[in-house]
Amino acid sequence: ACGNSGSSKKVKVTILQGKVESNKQFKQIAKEYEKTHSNVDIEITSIGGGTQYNPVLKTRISSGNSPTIFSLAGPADAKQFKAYTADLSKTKAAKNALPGTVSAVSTNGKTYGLPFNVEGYGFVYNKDVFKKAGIDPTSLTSYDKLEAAVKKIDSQKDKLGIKGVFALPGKESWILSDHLMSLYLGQEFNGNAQKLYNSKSIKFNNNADMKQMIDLQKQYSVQPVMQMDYAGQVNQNFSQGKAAMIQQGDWIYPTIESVDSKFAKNNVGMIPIPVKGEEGKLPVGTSLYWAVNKKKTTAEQKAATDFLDWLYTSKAGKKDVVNTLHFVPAYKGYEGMKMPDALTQVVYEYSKDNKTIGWAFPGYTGTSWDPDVAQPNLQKYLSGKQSWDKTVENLKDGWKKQQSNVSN
Amino acid sequence: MKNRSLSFWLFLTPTLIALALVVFIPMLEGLFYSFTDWDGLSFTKVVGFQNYATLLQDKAFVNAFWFTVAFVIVTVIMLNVIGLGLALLVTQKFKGSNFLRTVFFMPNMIGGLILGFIWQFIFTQGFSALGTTLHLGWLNNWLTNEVTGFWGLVIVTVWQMSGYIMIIYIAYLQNIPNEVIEAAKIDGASAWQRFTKITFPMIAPAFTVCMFLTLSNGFKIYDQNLSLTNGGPYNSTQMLAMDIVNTAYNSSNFSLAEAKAIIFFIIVAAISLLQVFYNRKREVDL
Amino acid sequence: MVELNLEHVYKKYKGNKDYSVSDFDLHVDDGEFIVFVGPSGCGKSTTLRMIAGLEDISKGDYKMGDRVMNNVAPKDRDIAMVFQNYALYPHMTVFDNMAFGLNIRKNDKEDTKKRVEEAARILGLTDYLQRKPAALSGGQRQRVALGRAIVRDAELFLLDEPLSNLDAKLRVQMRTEIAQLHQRLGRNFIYVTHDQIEAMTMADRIVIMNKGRIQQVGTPAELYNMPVNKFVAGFIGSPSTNFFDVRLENGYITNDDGLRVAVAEGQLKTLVEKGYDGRNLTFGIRPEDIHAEEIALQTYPDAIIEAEVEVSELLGANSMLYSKLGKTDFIAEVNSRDYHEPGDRLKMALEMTKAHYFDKDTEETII
Amino acid sequence: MVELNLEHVYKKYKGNKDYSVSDFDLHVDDGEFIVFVGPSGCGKSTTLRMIAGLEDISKGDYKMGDRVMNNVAPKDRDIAMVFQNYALYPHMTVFDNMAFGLNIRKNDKEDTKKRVEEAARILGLTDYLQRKPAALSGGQRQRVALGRAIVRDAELFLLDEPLSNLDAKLRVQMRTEIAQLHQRLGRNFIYVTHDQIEAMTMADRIVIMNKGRIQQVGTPAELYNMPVNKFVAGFIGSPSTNFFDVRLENGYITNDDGLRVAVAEGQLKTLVEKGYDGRNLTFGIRPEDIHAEEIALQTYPDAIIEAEVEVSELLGANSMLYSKLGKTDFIAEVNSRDYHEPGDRLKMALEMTKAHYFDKDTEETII
Amino acid sequence: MKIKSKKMIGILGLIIGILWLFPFYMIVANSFKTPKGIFASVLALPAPATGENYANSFKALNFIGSLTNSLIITICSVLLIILCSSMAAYALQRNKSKLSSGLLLLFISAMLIPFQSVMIPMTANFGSAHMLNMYGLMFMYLGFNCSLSIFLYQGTLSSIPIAMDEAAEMEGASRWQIYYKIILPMLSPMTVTVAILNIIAIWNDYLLPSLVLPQIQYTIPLQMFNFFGEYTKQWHLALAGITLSIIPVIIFYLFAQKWIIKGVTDGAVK
Ligand SMILES: Nc1ncnc2c1ncn2[C@@H]1O[C@H](COP(=O)(O)OP(=O)(O)OP(=O)(O)O)[C@@H](O)[C@H]1O
Ligand SMILES: Nc1ncnc2c1ncn2[C@@H]1O[C@H](COP(=O)(O)OP(=O)(O)OP(=O)(O)O)[C@@H](O)[C@H]1O
Ligand SMILES: [Mg+2]
Ligand SMILES: [Mg+2]
Repeated sequence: ACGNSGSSKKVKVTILQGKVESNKQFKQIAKEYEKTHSNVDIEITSIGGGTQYNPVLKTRISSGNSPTIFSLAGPADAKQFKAYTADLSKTKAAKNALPGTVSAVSTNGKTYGLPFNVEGYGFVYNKDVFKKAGIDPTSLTSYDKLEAAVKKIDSQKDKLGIKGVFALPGKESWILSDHLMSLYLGQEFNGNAQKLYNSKSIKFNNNADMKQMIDLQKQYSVQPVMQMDYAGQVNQNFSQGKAAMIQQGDWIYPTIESVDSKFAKNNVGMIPIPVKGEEGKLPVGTSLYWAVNKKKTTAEQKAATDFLDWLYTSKAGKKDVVNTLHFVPAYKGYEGMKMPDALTQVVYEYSKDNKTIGWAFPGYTGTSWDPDVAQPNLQKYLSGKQSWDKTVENLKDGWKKQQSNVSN
Repeated sequence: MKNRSLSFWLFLTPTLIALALVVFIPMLEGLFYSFTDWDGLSFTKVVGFQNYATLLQDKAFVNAFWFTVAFVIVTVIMLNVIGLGLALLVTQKFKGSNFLRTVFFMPNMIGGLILGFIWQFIFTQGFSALGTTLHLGWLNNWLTNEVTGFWGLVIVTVWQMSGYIMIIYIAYLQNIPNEVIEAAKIDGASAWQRFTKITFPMIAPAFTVCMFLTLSNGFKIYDQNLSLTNGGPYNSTQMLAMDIVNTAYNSSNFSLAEAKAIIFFIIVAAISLLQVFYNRKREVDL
Repeated sequence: MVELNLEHVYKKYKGNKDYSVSDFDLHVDDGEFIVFVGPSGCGKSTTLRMIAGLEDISKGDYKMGDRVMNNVAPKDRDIAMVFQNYALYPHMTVFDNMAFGLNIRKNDKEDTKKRVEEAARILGLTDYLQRKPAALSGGQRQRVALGRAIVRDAELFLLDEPLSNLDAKLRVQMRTEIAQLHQRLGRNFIYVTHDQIEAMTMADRIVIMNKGRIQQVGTPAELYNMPVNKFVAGFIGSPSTNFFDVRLENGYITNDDGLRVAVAEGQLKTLVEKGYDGRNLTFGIRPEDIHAEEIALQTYPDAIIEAEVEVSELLGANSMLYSKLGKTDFIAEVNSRDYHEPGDRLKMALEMTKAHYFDKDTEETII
Repeated sequence: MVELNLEHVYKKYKGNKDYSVSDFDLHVDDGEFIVFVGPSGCGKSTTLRMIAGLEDISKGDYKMGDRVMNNVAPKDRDIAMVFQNYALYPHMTVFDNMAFGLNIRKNDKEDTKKRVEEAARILGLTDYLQRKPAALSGGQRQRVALGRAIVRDAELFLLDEPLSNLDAKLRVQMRTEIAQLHQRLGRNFIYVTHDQIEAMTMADRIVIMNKGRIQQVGTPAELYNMPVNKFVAGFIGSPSTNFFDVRLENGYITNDDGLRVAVAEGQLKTLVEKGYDGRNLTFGIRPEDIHAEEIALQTYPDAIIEAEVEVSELLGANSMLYSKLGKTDFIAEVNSRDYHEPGDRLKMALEMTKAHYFDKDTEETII
Repeated sequence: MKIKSKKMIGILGLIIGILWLFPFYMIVANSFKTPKGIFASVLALPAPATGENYANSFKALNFIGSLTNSLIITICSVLLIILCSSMAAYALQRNKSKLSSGLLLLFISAMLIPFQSVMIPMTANFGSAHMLNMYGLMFMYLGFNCSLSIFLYQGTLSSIPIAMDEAAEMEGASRWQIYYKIILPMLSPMTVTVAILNIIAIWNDYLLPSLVLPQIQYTIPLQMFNFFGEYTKQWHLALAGITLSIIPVIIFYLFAQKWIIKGVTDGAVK
């Protein structure tokens, strides 16, 4: 695909995106793109650290310095920046998007975001430990089986050289509130974030299952749970073989690799979290979407969509997506490509086989209910300060309150 | 300098302009936004005092407020005592005093995030290792609850800021004319008496400045809060600034955040300025 | 009983090439009133500050009795001091400035109040007790500095030009007060002054310094009448001794300026004995020993010079005649009654028995 | 041509109850050398500071020629000033301190250097040019302050006790230098001093102040010989005039202390004419007009008192006899030749033609 | 006795100093470890030590470029702050009137305004004036940091005797000359302090420059944030980067100290 020629002036495409860890790779890809598209000039700025991205985007926009392409984190973002997001449903990339991957940022048949990639999470396990313990991880398809296996591993902790079966990071409340709860709460909404985002109330009928799962992880985790953060969980315990499995996603692979590349290559695998009714399905979803700024000139918008189309649908682009960015593609047409690592391979395979459930949590991560209600209440329960019933009650009340205030 | 004189105004102009453009005008805009439903980009309507009504019922805000107040009280005292103590220590002439100044000041040279990382490890691993060897139970499980979270924040803040406060005290200590100290020595004043009767009164401006700084910084503290506890566990260590930021960015409620900021400003200004005026009264022109 | 001993004390300030005080050797008896005099920058304040412990002694010992004090902290020396530059506490009222030393020593509050008020009365500061130093005149500040010392009952008093900014009348008054204080307390006082009258009237002994070295130590009369060298002779007395380069020949001293006077008998003998006959030497005579009245001219017929008056200054009862003999300037202090115009050529009689003679090279006193 | 006019100038400092300077009214001619004297705290520095423009004038006008200067900024007044407390710039070397004013005026660098070095030579500071003020002795600092003024060629020189911390010899020298500077430049000088000799020798006119008010303005001789009131008589001359409470009766003044002396003829006539016969008044006589030599006793047979010597101070040629007549203390300055022991009862003759008489209530001079 | 107490003080200082330095030990020690080594035991010494982190960090930070940016921004801003705020403080301190206490109050209260509440309106305004770049940033720093500096200066100015102004005024110096030749040099110990505090603040600042600077003008902390992904934090590189980036500050501080130590006003007025 070519940009619009005729005008000799270069079209400038500025990109602001929130996946800092891929900054270098994106720049490299942009350079490559500019080589074949001499009339486009791409400038990429990457802002990371969660709360940092949003203010930068806002100030860029409000100071008249808005980017052509920017990233969105889900329906809440899409709503916030509604005035700036162009409809992308006509793009080639949108048409090729895997089913369900754009639902969170689509309304009335219009698509406002293109997924960066898909990610999946489950229990990432240590192959070696499981083998030594004599357990086949793929057989852990129900909670009971899981529990039995956990107890078995726990009983031979010393022999296996681990400090705990799990490593549950109590400080990273999103592990429970986003990833785990999504599985149980999401069932009510078929894993559809958009639906959850728009619902007035939640029933949370499966909360007892969730409790069971939390309790199990807590009891058999490396202690003290409340002191552990992401680095403690991944870098310090799992990657060093101190935990048999952790509840995490494919994105931890680079971290493991940076700690111990041999271990990463040979020893990690991932299984779905056994949730009643959803056994054998891996939660797969998208955490970031590309949006194109509708306030820019058509030429610029065109150049922007051209770039995205190129990235996700052209042959060269596809190679970059998989091999440079190490993304699990959220698009069709990647058949036969080998994913770069063991975890993405798992995700890719589950999604290829359609053995997935959608992510429901982007439906609430952008709302204040998540940080103000869900996370603190779950942490309170985890640290023993609050009963489970009270926790569930607070979660439900909080959601109701928030949704009635929004009243849109 | 007469205030009708041209030079008075010329000397003040650059800073006044900068302050107006950078702080006051945006502040007034913010004040206006707090009466609207602003989302950081635009607003659709003016909502009057609704945001202010909301924030009064906002339990998180009230919790953050009291937590912050407690934090401020403790750190203001500790920082001033330790900062001044360090300043006095390193202004003694002994070998290595210059080196020590650098040491005490060094914590300021690193930014917030790294700080949190380092200290987390000290609290979680260093403390528990120490606790196990010394059989001191209270050294275990730091940062896992409100109390240890609070003291963790206090320790990090004190570690970092007291060198800062020290520097300011040193600058003022250096300004005391030597002859006055000599006169006090001749009058038979011991080191402690020289400090309480001469040095301290004469560095009263430093005390005012440092009180103000520790007070206002204590209220505004954000980085350490974010990097050490991130408000956790269960938001129990969330301070005012963090609550405001989270309101704005996590909940995308910018107008409410502005309202909180305004209330916050009024409270802090009242306390800090009161303190400044009280202290300024005791100062003397030499 | 306290005796002070300064044993070969040296002081060099950091950054200076030369010693500011060299080989300072002095024994002070119990209760003595010592006055330091000397040209500006000769090391008086430095010596005082070493005694106070404010400056380290570079070399030598300072002892109280037999105890070496070099390393005793100033606060433990029990000293009251008036600083040359006052060093008032700017943040304290006049009252508090004066009371500070007593309060530090936990003196009874009532007594402190009494003492400070008494001192303020003496110093004429009663109306200013509640002021801060910044709102005082120069002389008032100096009096506060003095007050800080006189309320104390210290072992040793060090006063560095405590009266320099006071008017003559007040100065006389203060002099008396200090003398009385000294008498009452019986402590050692070391007093620095530029005022010769102060030095002469207050001192038990005067230490005269030049360029960091002691020149002479003695009672006022000794210094005045028996200066050990030309420097002392020139320094003590105001206006200072007049010096003439002369040659001793045949019982007369002469020079090219037309000076030719007979040496007093006793003195001549000594001079000749010491082998100065026919040699060059320096002849010194004080202004007050030069007379212009008729009666004096008659009394000293062979000690008459004829000089030209350049300036005549009336100072009450006496006049100063700034005069010239050949190329040499000198001053005569004569009775005001005989009025002399500038430009007058005038006969003057030298009271030769009061004269001094100095070796031309060593500047040591011969007689 | 510059004349200065101070017209009914008042000054009250903020926070004070009283005026520090009241109704100060003075006209200074072009090129005059004016000296301010007065007791400590009488308002001398304050007046100087108003002239300099450093203090606002509370009331009244200060004019140069006809131009009212009250609101002219100090820097535009072209004044060189020596501050009583020096006000040296601590961060600058001695050289830079002295050169500052010239540099500000963009004076030629070479010329500045020459002038500063010349001033340093005069002041004996050549060796200290590269030092900072903190490393100088008190007197050296004062000389720097003086140096800062003398390098300048200002319209008006204000010198506030510029020599108080110098030794007698140097002071005489500096006095001469300042007098020469004044002569060379022909500018107005206003000079504050506590040193009577300075005042007497340097001033064209002396302004004598007390409690913020001018007491008398006049030449040194006028002040000495014709004081307008008891204050001036008591202040000028050191030691100061002796005062006795007396009653005028039959051409004699008498009191209960045993004083009974005849009033000099001319003076008696005036006193009687002014109606003081038979009334109480104050009689004043200077120490130098009291004599103890035999010859004087013979010369003034009806002006003899018999007093007791309490202290005798030797001051070179003269001695001070601190004496007592009944309850009244007084001082006599007599020739040292006649030696008098403390405790001696002694006859003294008063030189009654030099006496002054003051009204007992107003303290104004009668004669 | 004197000597002994000095020694005691020294020992006390040493103990506190070691306590203070411990976190730095962790930074430096871990910056020489492999990623695995860091998490194996953060408290231990690096075994084996590797300098690779520094090389990588140096490259990843684009160190020379971002160091240059950091230096330009910091130095210019700090000079601007020192000049403007000492001037303002001088004007305010030497003028005793209601107006100047009011202005001082205004300055002081500006310090209390939470940055986050002015951040968006402020950058929006600057953006519409096309001032979102280095120069705009310097000006913003002046606005945000002048208050503290004025406050600090204002306090010390009272210990510079007014006699200094008067003496200079008598010699014909203008206001500016008095300020520039007399007051500013006498303020130098405080200036050094002000400089240090501002340099620290600006050198480490992340949030404001992240809003303001175009990528090409990125400073060290901005580059450093590339090490902090959403999930993966590359501590080994970050720690090496931190060590690299505080070296210039420490060097400056060591130089500056000489200045602070040299008290200038010592007893020299009289
Ligand atoms: N800044 C001030 N604030 C208030 N009162 C002052 C101030 N300066 C001087 N005074 C008062 O004004 C009076 C006159 O002071 P001034 O300094 O003019 O005296 P002076 O004649 O110079 O005395 P001295 O010879 O002691 O220097 C004094 O009583 C003094 O206390
Ligand atoms: N702090 C110092 N640093 C360096 N040199 C100094 C210091 N203080 C004094 N001096 C030098 O030491 C010498 C003696 O100084 P000192 O103050 O003792 O003199 P002084 O006799 O008191 O003179 P004055 O009568 O002028 O006060 C002087 O030449 C002076 O310049
Ligand atoms: Mg001295
Ligand atoms: Mg005065």
